[in-house]
Amino acid sequence: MTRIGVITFPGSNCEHDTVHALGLAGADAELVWHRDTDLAGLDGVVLPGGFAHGDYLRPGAIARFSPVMGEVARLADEGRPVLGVCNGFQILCEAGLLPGAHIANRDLAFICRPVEVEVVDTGSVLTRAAEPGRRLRIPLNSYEGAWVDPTGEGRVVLRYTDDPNGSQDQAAAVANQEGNVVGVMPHPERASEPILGSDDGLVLLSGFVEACREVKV
Amino acid sequence: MTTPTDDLKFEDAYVPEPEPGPEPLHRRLGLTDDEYRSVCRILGREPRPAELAMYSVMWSEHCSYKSSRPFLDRFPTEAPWVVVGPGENAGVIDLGDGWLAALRIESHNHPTFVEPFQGAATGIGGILRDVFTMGARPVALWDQIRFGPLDQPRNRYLFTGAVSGIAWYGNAVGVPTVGGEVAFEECYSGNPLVNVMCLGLMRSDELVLGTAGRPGTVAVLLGAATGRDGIGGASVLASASFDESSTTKRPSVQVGDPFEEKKLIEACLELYRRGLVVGIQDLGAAGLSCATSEPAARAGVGMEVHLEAVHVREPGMTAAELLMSESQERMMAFVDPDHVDQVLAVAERWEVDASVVGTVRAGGTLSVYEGDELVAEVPAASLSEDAPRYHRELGEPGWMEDLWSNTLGLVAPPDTSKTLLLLLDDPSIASAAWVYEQYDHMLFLNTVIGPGHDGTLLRVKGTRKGLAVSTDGNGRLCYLDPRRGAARLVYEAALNVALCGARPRAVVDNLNFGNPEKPEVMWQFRETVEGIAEACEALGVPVVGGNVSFYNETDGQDIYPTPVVGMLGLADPMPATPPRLDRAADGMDLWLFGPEWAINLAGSAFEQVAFGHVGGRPVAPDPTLAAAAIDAAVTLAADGLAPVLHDISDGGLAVAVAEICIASDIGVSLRVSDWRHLYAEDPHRFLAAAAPEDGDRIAEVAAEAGIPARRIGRFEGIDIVFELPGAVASVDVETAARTYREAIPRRVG
Amino acid sequence: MKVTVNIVRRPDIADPQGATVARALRDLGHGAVRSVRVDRSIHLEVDGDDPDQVRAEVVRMCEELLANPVLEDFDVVVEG
Amino acid sequence: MKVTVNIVRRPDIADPQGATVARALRDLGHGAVRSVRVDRSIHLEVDGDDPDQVRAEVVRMCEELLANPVLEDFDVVVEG
Ligand SMILES: Nc1ncnc2c1ncn2[C@@H]1O[C@H](COP(=O)(O)OP(=O)(O)O)[C@@H](O)[C@H]1O
Ligand SMILES: [Mg+2]
Repeated sequence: MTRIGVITFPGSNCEHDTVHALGLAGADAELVWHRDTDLAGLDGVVLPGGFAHGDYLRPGAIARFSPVMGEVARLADEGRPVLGVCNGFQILCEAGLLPGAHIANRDLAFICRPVEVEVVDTGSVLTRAAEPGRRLRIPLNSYEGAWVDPTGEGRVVLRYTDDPNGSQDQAAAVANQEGNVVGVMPHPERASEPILGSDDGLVLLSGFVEACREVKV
Repeated sequence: MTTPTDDLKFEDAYVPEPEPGPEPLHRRLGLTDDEYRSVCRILGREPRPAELAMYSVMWSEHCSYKSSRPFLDRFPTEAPWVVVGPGENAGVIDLGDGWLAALRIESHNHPTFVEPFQGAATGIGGILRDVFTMGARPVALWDQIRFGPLDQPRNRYLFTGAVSGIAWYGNAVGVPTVGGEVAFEECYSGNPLVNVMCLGLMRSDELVLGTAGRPGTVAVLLGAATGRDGIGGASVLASASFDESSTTKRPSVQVGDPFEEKKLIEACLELYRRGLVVGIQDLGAAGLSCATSEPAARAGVGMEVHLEAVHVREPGMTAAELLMSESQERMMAFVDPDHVDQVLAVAERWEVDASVVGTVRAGGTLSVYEGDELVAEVPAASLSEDAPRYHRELGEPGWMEDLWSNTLGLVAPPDTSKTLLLLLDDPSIASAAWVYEQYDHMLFLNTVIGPGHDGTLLRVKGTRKGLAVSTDGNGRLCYLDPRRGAARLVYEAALNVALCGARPRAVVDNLNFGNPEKPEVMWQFRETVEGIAEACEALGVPVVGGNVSFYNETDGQDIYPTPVVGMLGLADPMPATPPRLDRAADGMDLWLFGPEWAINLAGSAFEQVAFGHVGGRPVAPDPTLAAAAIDAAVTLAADGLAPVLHDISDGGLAVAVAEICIASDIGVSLRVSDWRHLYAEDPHRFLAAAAPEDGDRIAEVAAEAGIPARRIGRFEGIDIVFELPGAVASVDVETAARTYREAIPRRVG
Repeated sequence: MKVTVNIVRRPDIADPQGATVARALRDLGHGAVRSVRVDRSIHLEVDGDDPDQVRAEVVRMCEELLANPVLEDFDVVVEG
Repeated sequence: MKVTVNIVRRPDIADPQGATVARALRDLGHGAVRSVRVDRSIHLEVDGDDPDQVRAEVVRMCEELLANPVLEDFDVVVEG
């Protein structure tokens, strides 16, 4: 079984949902508290959505100093799959594991609704199982959702078809050059069952689980 | 340290005259002279300042229900599935298979008027604490919010501020806001209403009550540090200062900290799971005074409290301030002495501050110390149980007869297309998406039917159960006839949950009223309670909790009597494909369930929006038809016979059908025999969309339930077409949709 | 003219954000940190050449929109 | 010692809040408003008596936590 750690910071809130959806995608996911520093035996990690440390100061600013983050960086360096969803994406940027940073949505309002994204690069652990050009309906849920990257180093792997928040390059998901670290602003775990309106997120999560499985062997 | 006396002997006879002088302390604290005398009688002496402070907050209208309690006893509160009825922090019902649901509603009207963002935000914080105090994990929130018209800048400021505050707190604390209501009426200009409701889930062995337990039990204060926030907020002390010689302004505005609350939720849930608390009580209005005296009174014990142990945010707070502070995000846990270390360890793991502040004692005295000094010594139960009861004067308002005879009496129908667009553009009817898309309404992956429908449907993971909730209010209707109006709200909410396939199980109510010292307001109140009680009895649904908010008046102008009803329904099993508004498709039939009523437009949105008219007497509800409508709806939803079900409420049939067309992006043609049928809001009626081949089965369901049903149209094309006797009108769906969606955003800019 | 408005939370009003940041700084080893308050400052460019007039106008802006009188105090500095 | 940290958004980064406030001020009739930028200022109390040392420590706090170099520049003022 592929083992995936879902890192929980004080203020995280999507950790249980993420475990649930990773289970549907075929993984054995478990919660990891932010003070734990032993990630041995995990094939990959996910930083879930929420408001780590209340999003005080800036989203992700305080969380990046959590004891677990040193290990997350090490895994990322080793080429293991690391995924940040929403707040997790913000944390990965603050931690320097992904380029860029996040600012408030263009309309200065929190946005919770499904949006459409297009797969533009399948060379990442998140998008590897999706066909290029495929359009997915996935719920967005953020206030500081606009990604900016003055360096232009980020690799955009999902793009909004109708930019809701003012992200640079309409980026909805961004990977590092190697493609093993990915941040995604909409929540694939919220699109993992038809009864909740869409299961388009499963293709992303399944691809991620697959990537974790491959690293293992 | 002095040891507390055992039971004090209080003399009965000593009743001093209130101190002379400009404004005695008790009045500045909001106590009347008579109430002050009662305090003296209870204590057998003049109260110390800290004691007076405690009585003033605990005996405030907000905490004591002194004007409303006698009426609230009228509510039916029992049913086999009720585990905890009114009186605790939240009502609890049994869902079967070891699952319990906790439900509670609260108002935060006055704080929102003072500071909309923090006022509404702290309302969310407070209602969550009421629910996780019971042992339940809060899983969903609803907000019912009412403001003056959006053309006034002040109302826009209050509305947008309150919505942002709810979004900020609810989203960050990690509890989805899955529904609510938004309404705008002139009467809320000086007095916005922000009600919030919370639902929690727990296993039956996780239930905890607000009891202090046995002598020896230790009181542990958990959460945020105590500051001068909201001192006397409950006793309407807003601007009076506690000590005239001090010039510090005492802020009444509480500031919320959703991050602290989130940690507090997780810490408390872990304490319950591990069986580490005997009881627990949140600190809301009246702060420490309430969180010590109430649990002690419930357990029939006393308590010794040490204020110097309280972790504080600012130095130099007086005993009275510590006892009255309404700092947010605090809980008082009652812990077996052997478990204290474990409790402190759990708090530390979740990064929650904790201090041991007291010990339960035999005998019913609450003794409060500041260091060695005894600053208060009162019978714990006297703060809650001996609170005054007022039998306020009642009087039917002189204006009722005039209102009822003041009918609009239109001779000719107004232009149908224009009227429909006018109604869809009314912010109280229009899409609330601008509001609910700012709220996380999907967290926890339970939201099967989210905001934008008649009711919310949540699944209970790990079971086949679904929980449906609807919250409904209508001030205009209740102004025109409080008893009928309130009863109709109960029936509307019940029908809304039935349209999700659920059976009504429990009601919570929030009674927002004007000044209770006016006989007319108390009459409205009594009538409202009667209406709710009658309808709940007829449906066999218990009231498991509620809240009363009085003094919603500005410059002597009272708001409409505005009860809000929250209905919880249970669908077991949950329908596999529950009806939704967006599933109407080309070729489906449109069915109207419900009677052809007398043609009554009194109280309708139509009369108000199109003609600015509020008058006439609204139709009385019919309990038999209500039950039939509910039966039919539940069957249709459960059998999957009707892909779309939608009740007819604000704006009548015309708006209801337009909402289906907008959501499904399809046109319709329908026939009615009288134009008034388009706008009447008579109760117990709903629409269904169904495939033509299911027509016989649908008619059977209606006949079995005992409710008339007729095919009145067909979904097709891109226009909403009304065929009236001698006239045809139409509006294209795209225009209707744009009007409906833009009504609120275009007004708030 | 360049104008800076410093908006500070009134001292009695809780600042959960500041408290959280203070805790984080101490955890990072900055034990000398006693307290932190997170406030806003607003930088405006306003047409005009009379500093007093510009100041008066910005004070009005603060009262109307920029500051929340229930929670905050403000201070306007015209920098020319 | 009292220290103020002014954190200002780098000019190449969008400031939706500033733009919105500017629009709102103009709508309220303050047509003289050219531009608005909304920034953060952080007020700290830090133990210590050497202003230079305190300053150096607060600069480190900014580099580590208080400012995000992708978005922001900062400026530390020790007020004694
Ligand atoms: N303040 C709000 N917060 C969240 N959802 C809201 C709010 N106001 C309205 N809604 C949602 O919009 C939908 C329509 O509301 P409303 O017109 O009051 O419904 P109804 O007339 O059927 O009672 C409901 O699903 C409701 O949950
Ligand atoms: Mg409805």
